[in-house]
Amino acid sequence: MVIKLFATLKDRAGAGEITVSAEGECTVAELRTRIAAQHPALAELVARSIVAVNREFAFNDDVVRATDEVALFPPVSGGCL
Amino acid sequence: MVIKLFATLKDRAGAGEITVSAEGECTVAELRTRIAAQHPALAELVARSIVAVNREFAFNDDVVRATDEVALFPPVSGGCL
Amino acid sequence: MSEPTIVRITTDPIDLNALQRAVTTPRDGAVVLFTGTVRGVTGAERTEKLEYEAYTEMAMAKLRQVADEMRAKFALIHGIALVQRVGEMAVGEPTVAVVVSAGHRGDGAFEAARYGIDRLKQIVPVWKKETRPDGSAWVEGDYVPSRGD
Amino acid sequence: MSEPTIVRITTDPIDLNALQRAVTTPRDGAVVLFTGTVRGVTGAERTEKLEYEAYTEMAMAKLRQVADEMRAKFALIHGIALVQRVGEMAVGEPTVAVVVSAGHRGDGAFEAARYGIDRLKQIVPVWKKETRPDGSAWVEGDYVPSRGD
Repeated sequence: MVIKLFATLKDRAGAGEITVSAEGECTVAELRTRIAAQHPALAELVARSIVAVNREFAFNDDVVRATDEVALFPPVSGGCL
Repeated sequence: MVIKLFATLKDRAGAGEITVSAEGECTVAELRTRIAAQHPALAELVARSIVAVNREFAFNDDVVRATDEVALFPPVSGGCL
Repeated sequence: MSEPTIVRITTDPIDLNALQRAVTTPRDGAVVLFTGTVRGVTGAERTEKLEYEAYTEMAMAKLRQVADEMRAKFALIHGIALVQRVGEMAVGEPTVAVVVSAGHRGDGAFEAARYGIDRLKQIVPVWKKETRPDGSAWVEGDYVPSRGD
Repeated sequence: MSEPTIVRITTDPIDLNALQRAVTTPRDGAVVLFTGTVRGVTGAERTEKLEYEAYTEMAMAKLRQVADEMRAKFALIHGIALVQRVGEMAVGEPTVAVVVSAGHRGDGAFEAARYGIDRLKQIVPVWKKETRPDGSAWVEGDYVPSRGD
């Protein structure tokens, strides 16, 4: 499963996306656990980051499939100061 | 006494300003009466027009002197529709 | 720090980009711009063009007064621009602009811009002549000033 | 009559004049433009520049959602433009624009623009990296979306 990263998470991982081994499907909560285990650099941030699935905000009991577009990012800070 | 005219009043008078004979000073109310008498084309409009003296709104009991800048105009309609 | 106050009666087209730059100080993170435009369609009525005329000297003084009132009511705003265009304008063109900058979007810039256009339409001596398919006529406002305006 | 809805994530400078023209329909007499700018001074802090990054595909979808919410809440507004600039921006430059047109200034354009920028800052995935004299860091927001956002 490929996960897009933005802002602090991208900098911390040193890459715009990471791969997480996940067969079939899992919940967003399980996905967070796997990211923390497989990418220790993100472990500290992953719990308070936002997960988006197919360009919609996703929550811990939502299900993610390997074919979904998945992204991980901090609370948004765009617009203006 | 010279009186500047704007919008409907200018069109009705056919000129951007008119002269009204007034010696020394008079009130705005008296000025309205003189304008109506000396410029019949404006008689109908003068009562509900706005008088400005020295670029400030003026009211019927205010005093106007021959040296003041005096203007007569309809309620404003600028800005936008 | 300086707080720009721009008041202008002009025949030039209104340039919103230039006004935004002119009112924005280094402390500003938010700019609200209101612009009135020539409306072409009002219900069944059609407007072809508008012509604006000002009593320029008094209008400039009253624009300054509107800016002062805005600062007195909205203490956190910084830059202000009040621009009335005069002369002929076509449908869709900006006729007037009220621009306000502030540090943050919650510092009153929206409210100050709304106050500014409301007040401008009451006390700034500018009139418009509307041309419709059936002829042209001066539009009269309905605000009668009282002492203190 | 058509009601323009423009949503855009772009590296180009924001052109307020072009946005005003793009959202104004012949029925419109009022346009409100909000623009966020890079603030250089916040208390004792100095910002030198900002760099904005977007999750572009989701940001476009969320800008469309913000526009839909604005139309649902403010029934009398006509045109809408929501533009987020990304890339590097200097102090004073517009980073974002929310533009709303309506027939009259009392038809909700001010309120809709305010709602639009508030909502954009909550749900549109865009982040900024701030460069100060002592280094640069990503700025994190504080809004945590819930179901329905």
